[in-house]
Formats: sequence, C-alpha cells, structure tokens
Amino acid sequence: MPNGVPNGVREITYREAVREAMVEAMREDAEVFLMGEDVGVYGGAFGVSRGMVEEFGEGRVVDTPLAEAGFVGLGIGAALMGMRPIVEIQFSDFITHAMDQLVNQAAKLRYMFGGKARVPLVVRTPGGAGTGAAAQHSQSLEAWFIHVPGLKVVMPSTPYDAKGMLLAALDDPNPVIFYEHKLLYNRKGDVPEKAYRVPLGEARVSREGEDITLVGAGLVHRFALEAAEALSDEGVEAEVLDLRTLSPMDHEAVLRSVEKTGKLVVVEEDVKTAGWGAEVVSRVVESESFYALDRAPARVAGADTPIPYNKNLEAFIRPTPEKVVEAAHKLLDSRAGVYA
Amino acid sequence: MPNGVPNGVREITYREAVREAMVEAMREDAEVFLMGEDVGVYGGAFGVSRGMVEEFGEGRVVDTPLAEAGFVGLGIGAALMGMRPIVEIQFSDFITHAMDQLVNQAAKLRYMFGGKARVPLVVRTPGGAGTGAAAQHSQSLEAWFIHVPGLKVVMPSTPYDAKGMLLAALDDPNPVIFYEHKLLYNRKGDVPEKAYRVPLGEARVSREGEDITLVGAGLVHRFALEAAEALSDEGVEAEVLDLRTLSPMDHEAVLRSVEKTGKLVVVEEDVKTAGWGAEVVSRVVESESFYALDRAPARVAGADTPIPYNKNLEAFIRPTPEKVVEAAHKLLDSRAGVYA
Amino acid sequence: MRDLKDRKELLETMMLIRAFDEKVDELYAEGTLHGTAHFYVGQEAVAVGVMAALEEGDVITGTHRGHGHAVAFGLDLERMAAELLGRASGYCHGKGGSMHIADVEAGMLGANGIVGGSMGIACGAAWAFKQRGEDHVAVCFFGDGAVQEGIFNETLNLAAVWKLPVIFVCENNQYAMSLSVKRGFAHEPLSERASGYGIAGETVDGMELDEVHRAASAAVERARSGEGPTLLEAVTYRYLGHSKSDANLYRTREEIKQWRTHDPIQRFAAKLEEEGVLEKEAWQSLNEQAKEQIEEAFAKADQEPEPDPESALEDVYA
Amino acid sequence: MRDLKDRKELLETMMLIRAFDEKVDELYAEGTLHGTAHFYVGQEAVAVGVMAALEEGDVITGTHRGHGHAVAFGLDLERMAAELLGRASGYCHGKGGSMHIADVEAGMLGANGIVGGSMGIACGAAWAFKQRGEDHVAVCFFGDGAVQEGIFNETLNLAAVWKLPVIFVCENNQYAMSLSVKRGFAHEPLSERASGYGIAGETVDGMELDEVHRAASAAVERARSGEGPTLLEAVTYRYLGHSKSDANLYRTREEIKQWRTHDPIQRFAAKLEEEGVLEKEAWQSLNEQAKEQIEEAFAKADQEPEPDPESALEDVYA
Ligand SMILES: Cc1ncc(C[n+]2csc(CCOP(=O)(O)OP(=O)(O)O)c2C)c(N)n1
Ligand SMILES: Cc1ncc(C[n+]2csc(CCOP(=O)(O)OP(=O)(O)O)c2C)c(N)n1
Ligand SMILES: [Mg+2]
Ligand SMILES: [Mg+2]
Repeated sequence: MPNGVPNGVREITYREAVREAMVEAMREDAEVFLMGEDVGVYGGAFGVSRGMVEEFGEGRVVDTPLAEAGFVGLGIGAALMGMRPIVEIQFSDFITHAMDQLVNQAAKLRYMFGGKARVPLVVRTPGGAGTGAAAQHSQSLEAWFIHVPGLKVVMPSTPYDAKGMLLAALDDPNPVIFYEHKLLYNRKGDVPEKAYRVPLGEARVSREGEDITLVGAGLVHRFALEAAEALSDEGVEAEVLDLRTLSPMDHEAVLRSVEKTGKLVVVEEDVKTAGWGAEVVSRVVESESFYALDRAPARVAGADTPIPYNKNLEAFIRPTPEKVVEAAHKLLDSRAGVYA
Repeated sequence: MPNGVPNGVREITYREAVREAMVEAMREDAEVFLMGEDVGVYGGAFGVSRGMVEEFGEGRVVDTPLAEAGFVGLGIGAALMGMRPIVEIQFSDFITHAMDQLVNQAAKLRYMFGGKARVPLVVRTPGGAGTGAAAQHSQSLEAWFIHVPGLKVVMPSTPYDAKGMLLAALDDPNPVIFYEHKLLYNRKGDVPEKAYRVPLGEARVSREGEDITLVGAGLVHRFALEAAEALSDEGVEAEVLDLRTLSPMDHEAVLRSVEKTGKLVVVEEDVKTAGWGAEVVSRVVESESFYALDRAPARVAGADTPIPYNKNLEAFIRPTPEKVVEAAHKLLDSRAGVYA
Repeated sequence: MRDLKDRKELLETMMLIRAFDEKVDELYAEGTLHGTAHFYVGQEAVAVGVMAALEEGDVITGTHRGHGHAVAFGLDLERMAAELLGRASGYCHGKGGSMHIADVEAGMLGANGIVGGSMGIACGAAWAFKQRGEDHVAVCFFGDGAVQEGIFNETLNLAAVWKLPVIFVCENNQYAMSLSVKRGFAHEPLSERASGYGIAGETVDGMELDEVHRAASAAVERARSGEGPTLLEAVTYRYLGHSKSDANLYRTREEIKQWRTHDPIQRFAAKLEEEGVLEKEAWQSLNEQAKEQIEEAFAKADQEPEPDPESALEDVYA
Repeated sequence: MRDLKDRKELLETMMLIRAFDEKVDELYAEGTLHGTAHFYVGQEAVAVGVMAALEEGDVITGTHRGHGHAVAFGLDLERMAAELLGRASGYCHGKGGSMHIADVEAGMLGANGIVGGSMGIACGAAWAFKQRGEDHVAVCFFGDGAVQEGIFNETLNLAAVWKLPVIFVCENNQYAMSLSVKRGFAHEPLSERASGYGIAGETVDGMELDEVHRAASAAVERARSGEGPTLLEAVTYRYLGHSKSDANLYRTREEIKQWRTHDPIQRFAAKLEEEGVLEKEAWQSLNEQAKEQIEEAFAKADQEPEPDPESALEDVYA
C-alpha cells in the first residue's frame, strides 16, 4: 500500500478530497482544466486548489479576471468542443452573474440542438452560511438549478462522496453544478487514495431507523445525523438519508424510507420557501407514499430572510441539529392519522 | 360616465390594462418612469407600451441599450433615491442577466442596511410558452424569485387584476417582479377606467366548489377554470383559486379550500421540479390541513424539459385544461384515505 | 464547411442566403411558419466575406439572425428548412427552430437566441484550439446590440488577456431592434473599443464583400499566428424588419431605400462582371438558380414527417 | 457629509481611515471580529481626494473595500465600529457588517459585497438627479477588478448615452485579489476605455491627494454641467492583504515596500508642512489623535448591546 495506508484509505479533509479528485482527473486526462478567480497561486478563496498550479501550470489551472459570465461561457464552449472544464465560482452567490450562461446555454444547448451536442462542464462552488460573511456571501441557491432541466446538481456531505462524486461529475456528459460547503472543507473522513466514482443521482441511507425519516444534503445532512443521535437517546430511531444529488433527485430512496417510518422531516439550509425541500415533500405526498405518512411532514430550513452578519442573528435563522430535534418532537407529538 | 360606459367599466385587453395602469401611475406621479428595450416608439416587443412615449416623452418612457443588468441596477438606484421605476425585461428569460442585481441588490439592500432603505422597483416581464419561440424565449422562472426573500412576485391572470395589481405594485415599497403572460395579452375582461388597487398577497376564489381544489396562477389559472367547467359537466364541482401573488403566498386561502374539499391539484406552467407548485403543496401538507386531505395531492405542470420549438412538441410538454381534468380524474379515482 | 475559394461561389452563397430568408419571410407572411425569425437580408456580404477567410476545422457561432451564418458555413438547406418547418429531419429535430440551428460536429456551434449569448462559447472553442495546439480559429458573430451587453466586456477582455484565436465580428446593422446605433452608443466606430482591450480593431464596409474578406483574412491570420483576437466591425444594414413582426416605426422608408442602393449582392455581381468572372446579366440567372434551390429545399423539407410528440421528452440529458 | 474644505481636514481624514482599518486588522488578528473585511490602507488619498470635490446632496457608492469611502463621506465612526462588532447601534443594526455599511439618507448608498455591484445603483442615483433637474452628482467607486465585469460595460455605456452625472472612480490598486492588473488586462491605462464610450477619461496618481482632487473636481464639474460621466482611474496600492486572510503569495515584499515609499499620508503631510499649513512634526500628533478617535469609537461601540436575535426576522420587507 502506498504510504503504508491500509487499503489505501486515509483520513483527509473534504477540501483535500475535492482537490484530490481534480488532481487525479487532470493527471488522467489532458483535456481537464480548472478555471476560476484566484485558483492559481492563491489556491482559491478557500484553499481548495492550493498547490495545483505548481503541478499543472498556469495553462491548466487558470486564474481568471472577474468575469463570471464570460468564463462560464468559455467553459461551455470548451466543453462543447469536447474538453472537460472545471469552472470555480468563488462564492456560490456570484453564480447570479452566470445565470444566462448556465440556464440558457449550458442546460439547453443539447436539447435545442436536437440532442447533437454535449456540455460536460463541471461548475464547482462553495455555498452556505455560518461564516459571518453576510447576505451576499452566504446563500444556498441550489434549488434554482434543480428547476432547470439539463443541469445536474450535486451536494456531497462527506469527503468520500466529494471525491467520488466530483470524479463522476467529470465523467458525466452533462453540465453539473457541484456544491461544496465552506463549513465542510475542514471536515475529515476516510477517502481511498485511488480514483473511484460515486454515481450521481443516488441517495445514501446514512443511518437506519424505523421511527422517522430525516432527509438532508450537504452540511445540514450532518445536522440530521446529529439530531438522530440525540433522538436515539430518547428512544426514537431516525433513519437518515443523504440525498447527495439534488437533481436528478432520488425520490425513490425517500419513498422507501417513508414507507417504513411514516414520518418525514426534510433538513435543508436554503431559504424555506421554494427550497429543494419543497420538492422532496411534494414528491413524497404526490406518490402512493402519501398514504403511508401518518403525520404531516415537516421542513427544517433557513428562515425566509437574507443571511445577517451578526453571529447570533445568523445562528437564529439557520437550521441547527436542535431545530431538527424540535421538529421531530413536534411531529411525533402531533396527532397521528392513519388512513382507513 | 366618460365614453358613456356604465360605472366606468369597459372590456379591454390584458395588454391595455397593464398599459392603463402605467399611464395612470405616470400621470399621477412624475417619479414613475418606464425603462426597457424597445418600450418607446416600438411600443415594447408585445405592444404593451404602445403610445406611451408619445404622451410622456423619451425621458420617461426610455428605450435602453441591451443591458439588462445595467438598467435593472439603474432602476434599483433610482428607487433607492425615492423614484418609482418600472423596468421591463423584454422576455422573462433574459432576467437571467439581471439576477445579481435583483437577488443580491434589490432584494437585500434593505435588510443588509438594517431596514434603512427602500427599493420600490417594479420589474415587468412577459413569461411563458405557447408561442413557438423555443427554449430561450418561453420559460416560466418565477419560482426562483419566490425563493428570494425581499422580493415580491405577482402573476395576475385577468385584465382586472393586471391593472389593479400593477398599481398596487407601484405603491409597494418593495421590489416586485410582475409576471405577464404573452398569451394573456389579447384576453379581454372588465376593467374600471379609474385607478384602483388589488392588494398584493391575496388569492382569489375564482370558482366555488366542494369536491376538489384547483390552484392556479397566470395563464394556467384559466386552464384550471376550463377544467372545472369540464368536471362540472361530470358532476364534480371544483373550487378554483387564483393565487395571483406567488410571494408572499396566500397559503391560508389554499388551506381554507382544501379543508373543504380534501383534494388538491396545483396547476402551474413552469417546469415541475422545484416549481412554485411544490411550495403550495408543501405548505398544505405541512399544516393541519394535511389531515383534511383524503387523497394524495397532485401537480399539473410543465414537463422537466426545455421548451421545444415544434408546435406539437411544445403542446405535449405544457399543461393543458385536459391534463388538469385527467389529473383530477386520477386523483378522484385513487383510493381515499381518511385519517382515523 | 462550404468551400468558398471561387469568386462565383461567393456570389452564389450570398444569393442563397437572400433567397432563403426571403422565402422564410414569405412563409411567415402567409402564416405557414410559427414562432419567429430574423432575416439576414442586406447583410450577406458579412457572413460570406468572413467565411471565405476560414478553413476546414475553424468554427463559428451565430446569432438570432443566424440563417445567413449557417448558409455561409455550408449547412444543408433542406435540413435548415426542415428545422424551420419543425420537422424531425431538421437540424434540431424540430426542437430548436430558427434561433437554434447548429451543426456542432461540422463546427457551426449554433445560432443563439440570447444577444451576446455565444460570445463565451466562441472563446471556449478558441481556448480548446489553443490548449490543444491546433491553429484553428473561432469566429463569433454578433450585432451592435451585443456590444452593449456585459458579456461583450468580459469576453473581449478574456480573449485579449489570453490571446485567444477568436475573431469578434460585430455586424453593425444600425439597429438593435428599434434602437439605432446613434441612440445606443455615444461613440462610433464601435471597433474603437478594441484598443482599450489591447487588441486589434477595424471597421469595414460590410456591404462590400472583398473588404470584409480582406479584413477577416487579416484577423484570421493574426489569430492563427498567436497574436490574439480582433474586433472586426462590419457596417451593414438589415433591409427587413427586426423579426417577422415589426412595423418599422423607428426608421424611414428613405433610409432603407438609401441603403439598398449599396446592395452587397448587386455590388459584388457588378464587380465580377467587371472582372470578367461573370458574363453580363449572368447574375440574374444565378439568382434564379438560387431561388430554385431554396424552393426545392423547402418543398422537400415539407415532405418530411413531424417529430413524434414524445420526442419532446428526449435529449434533455446526454 | 464631511466638510473637507480645509487642507488639514483632508490629512486628518486620511489618518482616520488608516487608523480605522489598522484597528480592524488588529481586531481580526486577535480574533475579536468575525466574518471578513478588506482594508483601505494605502488608498486613502483616493476616497478623500474625491470626496473633497463633492457637495452636500451628492451621493456615493462604495465597494467591499468600503471603510475608507464611508469614513471619507463622514459616517459616524462609532456606528461603523458598532456595525463591525455586530451591535444593534451599528449602521445596519448588525445585519450588514463590513461589506454593507450604508447611510442612504445621508447619501452614502452603501458598500457592496459584489464586485461591480453598485455601478448600476450609482447610475440610478444620477438618473434621479437628472430627471429631477437637480445638479448633484453620484460617485461610483470600484476596483480594477470591476473593470473586468460585464456591468462595467453596461453602465458606462448607459451613462454615456444618457449623459448621466456620474463619476466612475476606478481604484486601480494593482490587484483584484491575487490577479495583478498585468495579468487581468492586456492594455493600460484603464481610463483609456473611456474613449470607446465617448466619455472623458483620466488616469491620476492615486497616492497624491491633490492630483485626485483636481481630476475629481474636473469630473464633477463636467457632470454638473450636463457633460456626462467621467472614468477616473486612480493608480494606487493596497498595503495589506486582500482581506483578513491572505498570504500575499502573489506579490513580493519588495513591491509592497516600494509602494509604501509613496505613502499618500506622508506625502500629503510633507506637502502641508511645506505649505506651512502644518507645523513640522505636527502630523505625528495628528496621527495620534486619529488613532485615539478610533480607539474611542471602538471602545464605545463595544459597550453597545447585541441586537435581539429575533430582529433577524425583521427588515426583509418595508
Ligand atoms: C439578452 C437579450 N436581450 C434582449 C433580447 C431581445 N432581442 C433580440 S434581438 C435584439 C436586438 C439585437 O440587436 P443586435 O445585437 O444589433 O442584432 P440584430 O438584431 O441587429 O442583428 C433584442 C433586443 C435578447 N434576445 N437577448
Ligand atoms: C461578482 C464577484 N466576483 C467575485 C468576488 C470575490 N472578490 C471580492 S473582492 C475581489 C477582487 C476585487 O478586485 P478589485 O475590484 O480590484 O477591488 P480591490 O479588492 O482590489 O479593492 C474578488 C475576486 C465578488 N465579491 N463579486
Ligand atoms: Mg443590430
Ligand atoms: Mg484592485
């Protein structure tokens, strides 16, 4: 084993896992390149690409001017020509500048051209709040993109998935928006050294349980897990699902769990109204699983506000493990309904 | 009565109603102006502002260069200074260019500034498909904006509401996205000559019924009404709600109806996944009204595809009154569940 | 890609473009076509003059006013017609229509319904050429209106900084829909924007094919030899309305008439006569031939079947 | 709005800005502040030189590197400090933090966390002045990085076409985060972009207050008299990292040292000494006073209460 690591598995951070995927892909395939603001010698705003320009040079780890629409567009064109661009948007809030390129171009070219084009573009971007960076640097806007057919949207919560899903995203012939979370970058987890793929579009049962289903993704999937531990202490065994991919959404996995537990809480970081949690809830209640639900489902989400600067204010409007527990309690304490 | 019209009410088109609201507001208040591509002598891509530049001059009915981010930003700045800009985005698809300005600026300035700013901006834009204009000129992206706290989103379905809600939007101290539908412009309806306001944030029961609730907005609210007529012929009396405002959403009105009928079908034109219908469904099932539902709710929406050019293809993926009837049948025929 | 080495070919191609769009205009007028289209009539020398400077392996991006670019590039007329008619045999199987005709494999990277929407795409193609060490170029067509959009600034700057082999061809046809260049800019010529980016810029008479060809060749030459992008402004005019529905309220009949006296096809035909390439009056029969070719393309396309409605659900993902 | 008619005031204001941001830097270093901040240290002559050209009723928009603009405009130091500390008495009641300090009523239309984000807003204020027939101006501060963004093109063109009374002040501090101007542009000076828009452009030494003031005054004069916008580039340098977290890997110590020898405060102080406005060595005591004022502002702000957590739910809608 290299470095004497058993089975080549080490504990590394989420940041390192993302970097490792990029490095391995770039070593394998000369057509892969990374482009974004300050991804070179600066190493990216969150240090994700640190060291990469030294290995691959400025031609493949490309510092861009501030031109989010322009360089996303460039990525689309390069992808159309068969290259495999990874474009980094420094904070996911700035994706607002690239909406035309992502929505009207990347997502639709293939369809508009009658299926005779591919746009294998990966857009990596750190989302989420909790850093005191306030309203323009803290948003979770992933729900917008699941509303755009032609795009895939992934949001891994573990270093293992981060690496495996980024490699899968790079294999994918479609444009993929790859959401990272600033507060996950330092989280550690077991990651194989070798390249591997975690298929897009498959949720993962991260904890089994019979009593209630908690569905999360990204950072807040961890809140769901923490809440599950707390509930377990009270004798309530929650099943926790990590959606991992928001689009295409693995609602089948959610349905399976809800059929078992009859109770659903969705945990999401974005603004509650029209967040991706609404889609999860809707897919469950529109299906036969509606009749398996014995309680009204619930969403634990960000408040319907921008993200405030002050720490306490920010904490107040964000989801927390405690709020998940509270929602579970409320749900379990409410009157049960069982269909006749 | 002017023109001998009884009570000053005439039948006019939706287009004329929108124009009338703008004209009346501009006559009343010198701080109101209209800005957008080709809104002057061309009269707007859909003829909505025809004749206005002749009355108000080029200083207040302003043809802009193609610069959606720039002139929406300009509108925000003017609004911040107390003016009342109406900014037209020629097709709602091009709002992708103004996302930063709308989402990171217009929606958040007040909050970020601790409540010490107002952005009374109205952005009017024609949305929707059915015109054979294909994927980049046919989208319904309103769900994005209800996911953005600080914005209001309205989508009137009748000439009466179009006029009254546009005047209400112009009174509103918040940024309002005002969705019009290209296929509604020629629809006629009774509209009072005088100025009046239809409050934002209030749904309207457009048809009473006991058997099933159909919730729509904009063009497709009319599909819901048509479906209700067809159902009525079969002895099923649908209650139809016109949401009118998508944000803030009048879910109370939906709950009231669902409590009565126990059955819910949401009719929306946008892409189904993560559309605004998911939020309607979620608010219903998260509430006590969940227990009043005796069937799984349903959404009739656009398919999860871009909008194709060919007429038949386009019709195939769009909601229709027939599809609403079909969904209602399916729902009514499915097994009932009544909570114990 | 169309082989345009022959001067008669150049003329014939302009004629095809004109005949194509005049036919489309007619079909709209009679209500046969739905949706909308934008006509290239009057601007033919630009697409053809630029295309004549390209070689196999080069790529282009078009605009909403894109039929001319596609025909000049050499796309199949019948498949273009079929696309406008929404047929399964159309370039986009009826999913794209006028604004999205593309043949990516051949190097025509698509018309685009978003003004300025393909400027990044063209840079990306140029990026790929550069990265792969190929000496191809990407040509990005766009209108004067696109110069007003943000992406113009972003992409010209990127292309300048990275010396991408891309040629930005601005078809200044005097109007962005109803907005004249006079009202849309405080300074002309538009090519003078180039110096601020540190790239070459030139304005040419876009009604004069040889002028366009000469300037485009110089730009292509610069791009191939690693000297980076050029902003090439072709001053031209659209004879017809902005799109099928346009009352032309923003300009005068006289203005249109005046521009028509500089017609690129007539000018070039006259030149070919002078040069002896063409016999006197021969251009009229060439024109008839072009029209026939177009009639035939549409007639054949009209025989093609509609796509299966269910196909609307396909091609969202690869 | 700060009254900057007096030359000593100008110096004192620069000193306040520097002391403010050095204090903020210190507070980050010791872990007292959360989130992030961007320091104006080195660029003081720009904000102060421009502000000196303004009059009551004029407005400005700032940037992410916005403390300098706010202090120059005359915002209350304690309320600024309170905002950074997240207190209820801060300008934004703790909701905005460093990147969103604003006093809209006074005419400071806000710092902005989006690069180029306030360029449209400034045009809108200028639009309001014009429409209302007021002869005020709007000043839009932004960095060299913003020149690369799309909105730069859109707003300069709009302002040019409509002759808006707006002054675009580009603070070219040599870097957009880690991207040097050399790598971000293929052409300098950046003010030469102006001519392409048909507006006035000028580049000045941004380390020399009087130069900035002179050029800004000329621009303001043009704007007030209906001659439209100016692109004013002030060449300057940021001494500290891009934000609180920056290892400065993209530049050398020598470079920073070199620029520090042109320090705007020391230069201006020396000038005032020469002019006899200031007694020899008096600038040091002025500097001490500035530091004390800042210490006091932060000390007082630190006594202020935290906002009620529930207030996070307020102010979304008016
Ligand atoms: C981003 C965007 N804004 C607006 C439009 C609507 N529109 C289509 S073409 C056009 C005018 C474009 O002018 P120009 O770029 O000069 O091209 P031309 O039509 O003259 O060929 C407008 C406003 C659009 N398609 N995309
Ligand atoms: C649209 C956008 N893209 C990227 C960023 C991240 N960012 C913040 S400041 C900065 C550099 C800005 O450079 P410049 O405009 O020169 O201003 P300076 O920081 O030098 O004052 C970057 C990349 C942002 N805030 N907004
Ligand atoms: Mg044009
Ligand atoms: Mg800078």
